[in-house]
Amino acid sequence: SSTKRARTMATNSSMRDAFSKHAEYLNNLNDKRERVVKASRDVTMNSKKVIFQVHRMSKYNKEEVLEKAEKDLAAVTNQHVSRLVKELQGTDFWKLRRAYSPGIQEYIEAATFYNFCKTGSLLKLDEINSTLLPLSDPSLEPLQINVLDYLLGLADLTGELMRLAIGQISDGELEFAEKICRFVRDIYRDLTLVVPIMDDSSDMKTKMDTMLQSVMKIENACFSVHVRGSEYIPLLGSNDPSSFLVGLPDIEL
Amino acid sequence: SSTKRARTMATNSSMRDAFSKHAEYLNNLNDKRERVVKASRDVTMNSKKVIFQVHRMSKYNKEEVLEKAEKDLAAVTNQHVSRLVKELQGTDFWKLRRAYSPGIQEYIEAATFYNFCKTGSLLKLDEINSTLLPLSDPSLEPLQINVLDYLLGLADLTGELMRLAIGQISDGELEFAEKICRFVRDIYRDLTLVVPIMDDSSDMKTKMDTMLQSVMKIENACFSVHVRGSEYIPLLGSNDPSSFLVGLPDIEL
Amino acid sequence: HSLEKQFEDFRLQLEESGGLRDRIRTVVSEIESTTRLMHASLLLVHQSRPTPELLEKAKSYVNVFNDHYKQLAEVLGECSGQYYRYHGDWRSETQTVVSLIVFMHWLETGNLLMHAEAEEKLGLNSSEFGLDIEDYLIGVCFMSNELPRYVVNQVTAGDYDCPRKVLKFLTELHAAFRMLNLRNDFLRKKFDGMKYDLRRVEEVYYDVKIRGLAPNGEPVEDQGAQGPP
Amino acid sequence: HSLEKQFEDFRLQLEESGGLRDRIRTVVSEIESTTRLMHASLLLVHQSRPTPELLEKAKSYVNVFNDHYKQLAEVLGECSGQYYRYHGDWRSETQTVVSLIVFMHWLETGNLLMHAEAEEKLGLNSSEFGLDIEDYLIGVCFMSNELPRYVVNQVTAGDYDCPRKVLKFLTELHAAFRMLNLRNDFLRKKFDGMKYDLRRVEEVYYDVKIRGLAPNGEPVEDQGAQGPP
Amino acid sequence: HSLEKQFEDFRLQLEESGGLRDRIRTVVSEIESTTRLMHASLLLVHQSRPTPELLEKAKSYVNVFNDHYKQLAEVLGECSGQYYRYHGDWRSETQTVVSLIVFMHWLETGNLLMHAEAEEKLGLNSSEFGLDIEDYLIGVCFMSNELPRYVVNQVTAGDYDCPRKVLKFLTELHAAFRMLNLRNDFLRKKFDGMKYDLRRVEEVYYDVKIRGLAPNGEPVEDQGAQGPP
Amino acid sequence: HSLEKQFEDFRLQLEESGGLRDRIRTVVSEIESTTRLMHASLLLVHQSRPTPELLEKAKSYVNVFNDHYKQLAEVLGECSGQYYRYHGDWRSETQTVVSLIVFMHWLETGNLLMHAEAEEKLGLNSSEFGLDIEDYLIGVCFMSNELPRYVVNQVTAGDYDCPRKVLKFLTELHAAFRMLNLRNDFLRKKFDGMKYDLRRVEEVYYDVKIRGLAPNGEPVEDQGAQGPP
Amino acid sequence: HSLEKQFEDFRLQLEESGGLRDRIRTVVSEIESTTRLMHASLLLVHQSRPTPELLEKAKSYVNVFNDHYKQLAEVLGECSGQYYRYHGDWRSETQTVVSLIVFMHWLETGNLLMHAEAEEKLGLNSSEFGLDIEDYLIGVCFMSNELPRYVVNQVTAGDYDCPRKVLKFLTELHAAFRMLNLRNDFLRKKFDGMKYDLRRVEEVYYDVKIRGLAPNGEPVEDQGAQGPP
Amino acid sequence: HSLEKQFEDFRLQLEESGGLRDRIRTVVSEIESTTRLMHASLLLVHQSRPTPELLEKAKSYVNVFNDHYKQLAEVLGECSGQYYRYHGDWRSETQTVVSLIVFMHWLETGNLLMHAEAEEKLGLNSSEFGLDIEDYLIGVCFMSNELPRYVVNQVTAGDYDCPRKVLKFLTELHAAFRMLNLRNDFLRKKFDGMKYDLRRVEEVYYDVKIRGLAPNGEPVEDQGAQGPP
Ligand SMILES: [Mn+2]
Ligand SMILES: [Mn+2]
Repeated sequence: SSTKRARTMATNSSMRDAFSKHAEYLNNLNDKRERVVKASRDVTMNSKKVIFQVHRMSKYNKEEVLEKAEKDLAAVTNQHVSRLVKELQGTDFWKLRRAYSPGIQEYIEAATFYNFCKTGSLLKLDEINSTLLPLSDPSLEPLQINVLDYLLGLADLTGELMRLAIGQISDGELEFAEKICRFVRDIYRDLTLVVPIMDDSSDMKTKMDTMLQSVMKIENACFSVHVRGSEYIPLLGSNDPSSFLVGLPDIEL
Repeated sequence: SSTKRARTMATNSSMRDAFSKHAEYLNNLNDKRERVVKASRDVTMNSKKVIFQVHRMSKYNKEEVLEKAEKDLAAVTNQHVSRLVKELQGTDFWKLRRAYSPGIQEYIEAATFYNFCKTGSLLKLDEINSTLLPLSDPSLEPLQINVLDYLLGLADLTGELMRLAIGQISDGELEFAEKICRFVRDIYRDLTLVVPIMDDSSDMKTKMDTMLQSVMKIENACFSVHVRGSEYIPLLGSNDPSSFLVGLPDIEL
Repeated sequence: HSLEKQFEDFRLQLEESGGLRDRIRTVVSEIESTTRLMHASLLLVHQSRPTPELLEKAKSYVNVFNDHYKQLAEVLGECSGQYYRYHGDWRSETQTVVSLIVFMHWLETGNLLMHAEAEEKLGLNSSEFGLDIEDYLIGVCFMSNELPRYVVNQVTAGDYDCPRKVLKFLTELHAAFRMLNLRNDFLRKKFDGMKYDLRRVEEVYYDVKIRGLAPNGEPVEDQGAQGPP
Repeated sequence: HSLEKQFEDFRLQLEESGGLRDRIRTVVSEIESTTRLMHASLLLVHQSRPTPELLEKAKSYVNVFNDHYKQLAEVLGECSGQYYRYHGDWRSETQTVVSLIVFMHWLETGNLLMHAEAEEKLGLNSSEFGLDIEDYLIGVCFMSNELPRYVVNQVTAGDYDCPRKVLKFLTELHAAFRMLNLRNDFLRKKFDGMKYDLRRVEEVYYDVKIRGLAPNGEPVEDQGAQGPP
Repeated sequence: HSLEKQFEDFRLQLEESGGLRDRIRTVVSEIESTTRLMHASLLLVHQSRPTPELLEKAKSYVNVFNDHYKQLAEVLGECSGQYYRYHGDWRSETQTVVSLIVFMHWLETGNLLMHAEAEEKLGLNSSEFGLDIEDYLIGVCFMSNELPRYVVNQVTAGDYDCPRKVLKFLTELHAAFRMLNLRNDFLRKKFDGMKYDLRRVEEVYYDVKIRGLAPNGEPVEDQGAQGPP
Repeated sequence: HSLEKQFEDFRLQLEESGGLRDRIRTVVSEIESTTRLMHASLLLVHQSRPTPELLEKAKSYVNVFNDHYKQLAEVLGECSGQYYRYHGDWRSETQTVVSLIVFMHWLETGNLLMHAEAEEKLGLNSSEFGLDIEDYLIGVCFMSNELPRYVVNQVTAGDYDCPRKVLKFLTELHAAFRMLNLRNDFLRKKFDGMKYDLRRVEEVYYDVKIRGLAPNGEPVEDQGAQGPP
Repeated sequence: HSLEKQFEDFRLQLEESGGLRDRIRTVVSEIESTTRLMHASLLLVHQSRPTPELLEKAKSYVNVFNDHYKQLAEVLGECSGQYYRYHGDWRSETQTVVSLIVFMHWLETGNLLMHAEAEEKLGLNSSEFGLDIEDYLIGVCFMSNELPRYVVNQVTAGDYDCPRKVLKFLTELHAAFRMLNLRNDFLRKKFDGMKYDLRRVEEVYYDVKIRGLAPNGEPVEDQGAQGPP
Repeated sequence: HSLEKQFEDFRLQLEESGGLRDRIRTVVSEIESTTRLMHASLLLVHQSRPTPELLEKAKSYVNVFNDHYKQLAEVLGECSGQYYRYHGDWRSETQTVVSLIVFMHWLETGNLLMHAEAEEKLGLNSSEFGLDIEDYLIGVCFMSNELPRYVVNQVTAGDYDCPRKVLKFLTELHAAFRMLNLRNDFLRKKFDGMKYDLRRVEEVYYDVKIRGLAPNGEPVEDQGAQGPP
């Protein structure tokens, strides 16, 4: 039975060896997850600041405000998103997606928000991903933001655009508000076709409801300006209520 | 009206000055909160590791296991809890309590768990707080863990003690299991008098339910050993079923 | 048992803090009831009662608040450093108080009551028992919510210059708030609401202007300066 | 519109991934159904059917799993690096598969089937399409849950040496698991459950021992070695 | 056994109270169905049907309510002192009834139907089976919620004096409610909602006034004197 | 054994019904995806006036639905009398289909698509595989939810007569629904929501009317006569 | 108007179906109350009352069920093809009925009451108003849940052969259920629960066996042959 | 104004009822804190045998309850017929009180404290301020929830006859409850839970009995006769 005992001890120790490897694997994975969560929190916080910066825009300070926003956004990319890129490089970024997704979504929200105010168009996923390429070690497979996080970020973007539109209308920038309205409406419509086939669409479905609320808030604001402007066309003989309306405060105050 | 205009501009700029101070205040507060959250996460993660280390204890390795646990716990204190102490020193630690409370609770859980296994008694709040004193700048008011977080941590401790008790029974350490049973029962009973007068007892009330479950799990385990042991007293002529039971495996295997 | 002794200590501490809380609650409920009275008297502004009378009445309540907060400070003085432990017990009521005195001050001077001024008015002492800045800011937002209603009722009562003045004030206030970086919290939500107040006031201003009802006062804003035209 | 083009791209990508998922699901449902058959045949162990026969039958299913996982690997091969995107679609079924082959292996050899051995048995290739370690560990826990029932039924059927063997195995396994630092997740919960399995087996061993029913085999554990006696 | 005897007693008592509850429910469901009919006929007011006709029709339902409440009183009469035991079973429906008869009365007279008048109208007897004050107040709040819609539709139909009249009524009502020190309950919540009704009516009055559509009737408020005229 | 035989029978029957369910699900998922496309094309109505093109496009989907429902009817035809057994599997999607074709029909004709017309449009045959009345009614409620947004956007686009027309339609529809004595279920909840749609459209109509923007068309309601004109 | 006419039709149909539902509910509540009585009398089996007496009493209720189901069949007979429309209104109660008669039959004969036998016992007619298979199976699962308690109490009362008999029955039943490919629904969940019943009975059998209390009856399983003897 | 007068009346009445409620709350919070102390002292029963000391201590609290309820009765005495209006303010605490005194009585005598006895013990007077039957019954259910834990700990402490006694008590209690036709409410839910207590005690009794540890006392049930001995 001494051979038997030897075998037992061997089994025992091989089991222990295997489990000590498993323990190391789990420890490393958790440590990495923790680092990713922290980087993601930093990305979130600083992206939010960029969004607030863009909201400071008015027709008088548009350029300087956006210039600062651009710098801040670049800082987020270089200081914080780069940490995510480094952690997730070469490994499977789907595995830790839950740990960094909130940060990336907020980053998408900030980048597309800034870009819309700057160029009036949607910043594409490819464009964002190409800005991440220089952050990667060229020998490894680069981190690329996935469609799902991009779409989730886009859904939040519409909330910020709604806030912007309300502010722009008070600011007399009716045309810009209408542009936002069209843009958000298009995004909403395009998303209705894409959302049902997303990997896990439950989050996105509640976001769609919020988005429809945002769309309607903008539409109601545009309606209200339009109706108000229309009231005096007969009196004043103009045919373009909006130009009349926007022009008014500048002239009379 | 030029004086009037001047006044307007003045008002305007004094408002801006005030709000730029408010902005700075809010930015600093948020940055500090973020640092505290991160430190708290580290405290949580490493305290959990200490708890797992203590669970590795068996009657053959008790001392070495606890020695390592003690070292690990000291590392949590010096490397991570110290960061909390530094951030919160001299300021109102009630304001950011929500940001660090989860970490502190887990730390309490780990420290009291280790201490119970080492000494068989409850590590008091004063004792924990006195270990934090050296971490503070002596000129400032030191961070002291409050009763609420201590009690919340204690509630979680009973869950770990339950796991320990089940394991100890398999390990033949019936007396230790019974000791745990008495200890947890006492804590539960003492808490029933204290919990209803806690600041915000809603969390604690659900923890009390879980705790009662833990107490009953231990009691059921002790019951089961006792009944099993009693069955053969008549046959074997012993009067102390527990000693008989505990002794058995050592003798016969 | 040492275990029992420790819990006995805890029980005493918690009972003490419970007692403190009861005393706070008593003061707070008095604050709340003064708030209701002051609110009721300020509400008459919507029914176009003459402002000086109203303000006279309203001011009398400010002294009452002074007393209440002195009591609160005394209670809290017994447990230094625990301001924020009990903060939740008075913050909502204090926000309402702030909104009322800021509104009153604006009716009187046309200016925003600053944080330090608000503290002074309520007899608060920043170093011991001050006014939390977020509470102040939320109170200011609450006050902004009252302005559209005020403007509408003033115009109905024939004061056609009111929209211009409110629009000017609100525009500046909104610009100042935009300097803040907020979290997704209650203050953020309230600040978002301010945009709608601004828009509503702008609409009323427009209604008045387009009908040539507005008197020729100073314009809302100098050309070029930040803010709405 | 470029906007539309971009969304059209997304739609295509998502549809492709949806198609992939459908194919995965088809394979997984076959895995599940093989699992049920293998489970049914292994369950007979509780009714004391002769083990060799049982194992013979059970082994035949292992080859079927091999085919299934080959198909799964092929499907996933089309989208490299996305293993964990679709992981949720097969993980629960794979954990059951692991529990079955680990149980089978234990019945055969009395040893734990290691992670690498499990991969080999299922025809998985660690570098391309491997067996996630947490899935493996959870599968092992599931297998441990079956042991108390096994022991009880074996003793009922007259095999009095079984509790000793199982207790030895489970004691070692539990000691090995204790080396891991777990999060508060599913694996942790399953591992907590293993303590109860261990205790139940210990009880049965005690029942048998105390009645002098246990044959004089080798003892559960050498003196001094870590783990319970 | 005394245990059995006691539970036999309980059984009888529970059955009795269950039976009572069933009978209450039957009456309440009839009240609810009359409510629906009366509501439908009052709703036509939003489509600018001639009021006298509408009121005629609506009044016919009041007699039906009378019968229903007589039945309810009879049922409750059997168990004196237990009004509040079963109160929850009819309170919500009764609040709706109150809102309807208060609205009807207001359409007819321009005045608030008083609590005692409401009791009389429903054939309730304060000393035996009366109308709970909070139910009355909640019903009044419900009625207030209908007024903004009513005003909007009346103006659309060309009645430009309506906003002034409603505003006067609602301002007084709101002021009266403010005198109450409400607990933090459902009534309080409903009353808090009333301020939105008031605001909306003020807005409509503003719309009419600024466009010079309002006839030169008496103003909303008498000079100087507080309270409704 | 008879036990085995019975369970063998059960297995066959459960598999048959499972197969049926799978086939239903396949069709339903196609219905759902057609629904999505049709919805997206109808959403364009908010971007501009309802053009014939838009309706043209939308109509093309109706034929697709026809095919889908024909397939569904075939599947169900195999197990007569079990319509309601599987009803839950397609009802929610069918409600959406109804809301879309009812909306389309209203855009085209200004009238409500009747139940029989809806069945015809979808190629359903009342006697074999019909359209459940509650599903039809819920679909109509869903459609009503779209109208306030539609009206707002039409007015913004310059169609000032739209609110009157929609209000007329919605008033009639609401009155018709009120005739039904609904249970306390989903339909009831949906119908209760319709009154908010009505209110919102009334508000929009008010906004247009008070500014003199509404053209002098026929009024919402004929004098005297109840019900829609 | 056709709109009105259509909704008038709907009203009639909804009322008809509402009336039907009320009548079903009345019958179902009687079934429920008979169920309670039968359950109470069968429960005495746990207190070791002599079985024949118990069964006598229990059987008397079966006739009552017969009457109830006859009534139900009559109500449903009026609307052929709608069995499953109202199925939800009686299914839960029917499952309980099944569990009781299956338990009763098992006490009497030691065999499982077959589906056809259950229908016969309840006076149901498969072609018109039958017993849904899933309801039957769920009822059987409910019955299985009672067995561990029964075994425990029988052993306490000194019947040491009971565990063997129950284990044999339950093993066969469980094996039969395993043949079914269940969907992920309520039945599946109930069946999953059956394995805990089986486990508990195995444990009790073990307790009896290891103590040498079990009489030398036939073993649970015949050598070699699969399935129950 | 009559409006003002009416609301002034309301204010007074609401304040009166608010004051009453405050006084009730004060007493109830004292009841609650006595409850806590009594509960903590009864918890010691799990630590050792029920000693006279323990009961002595517990009994001292009963007198305290007497005082509390006397106060409550006095407060309520001021508004006769409104017992049920404020019932919700003390019922939950009273249920706990009942559970404690019922448990204490059972420890002392082994019998159920009857409803009338409970009223007497608490100094309640059925005709004026009694103990609501449902509150009594819920309290009894709460007490039943304590028994499984008690039995387990008593056996651990060596009292092997305890399970038999508790099982006898609980069986009778459960049978008595079954006679009641409970509505689908909280009491019903609590009673449904009692069967798990019963089951657990049966299991403990089984554990003791099968090991021959139970002393040869009278069996749980008399032969033949139904109901408790
Ligand atoms: Mn955002
Ligand atoms: Mn823990």
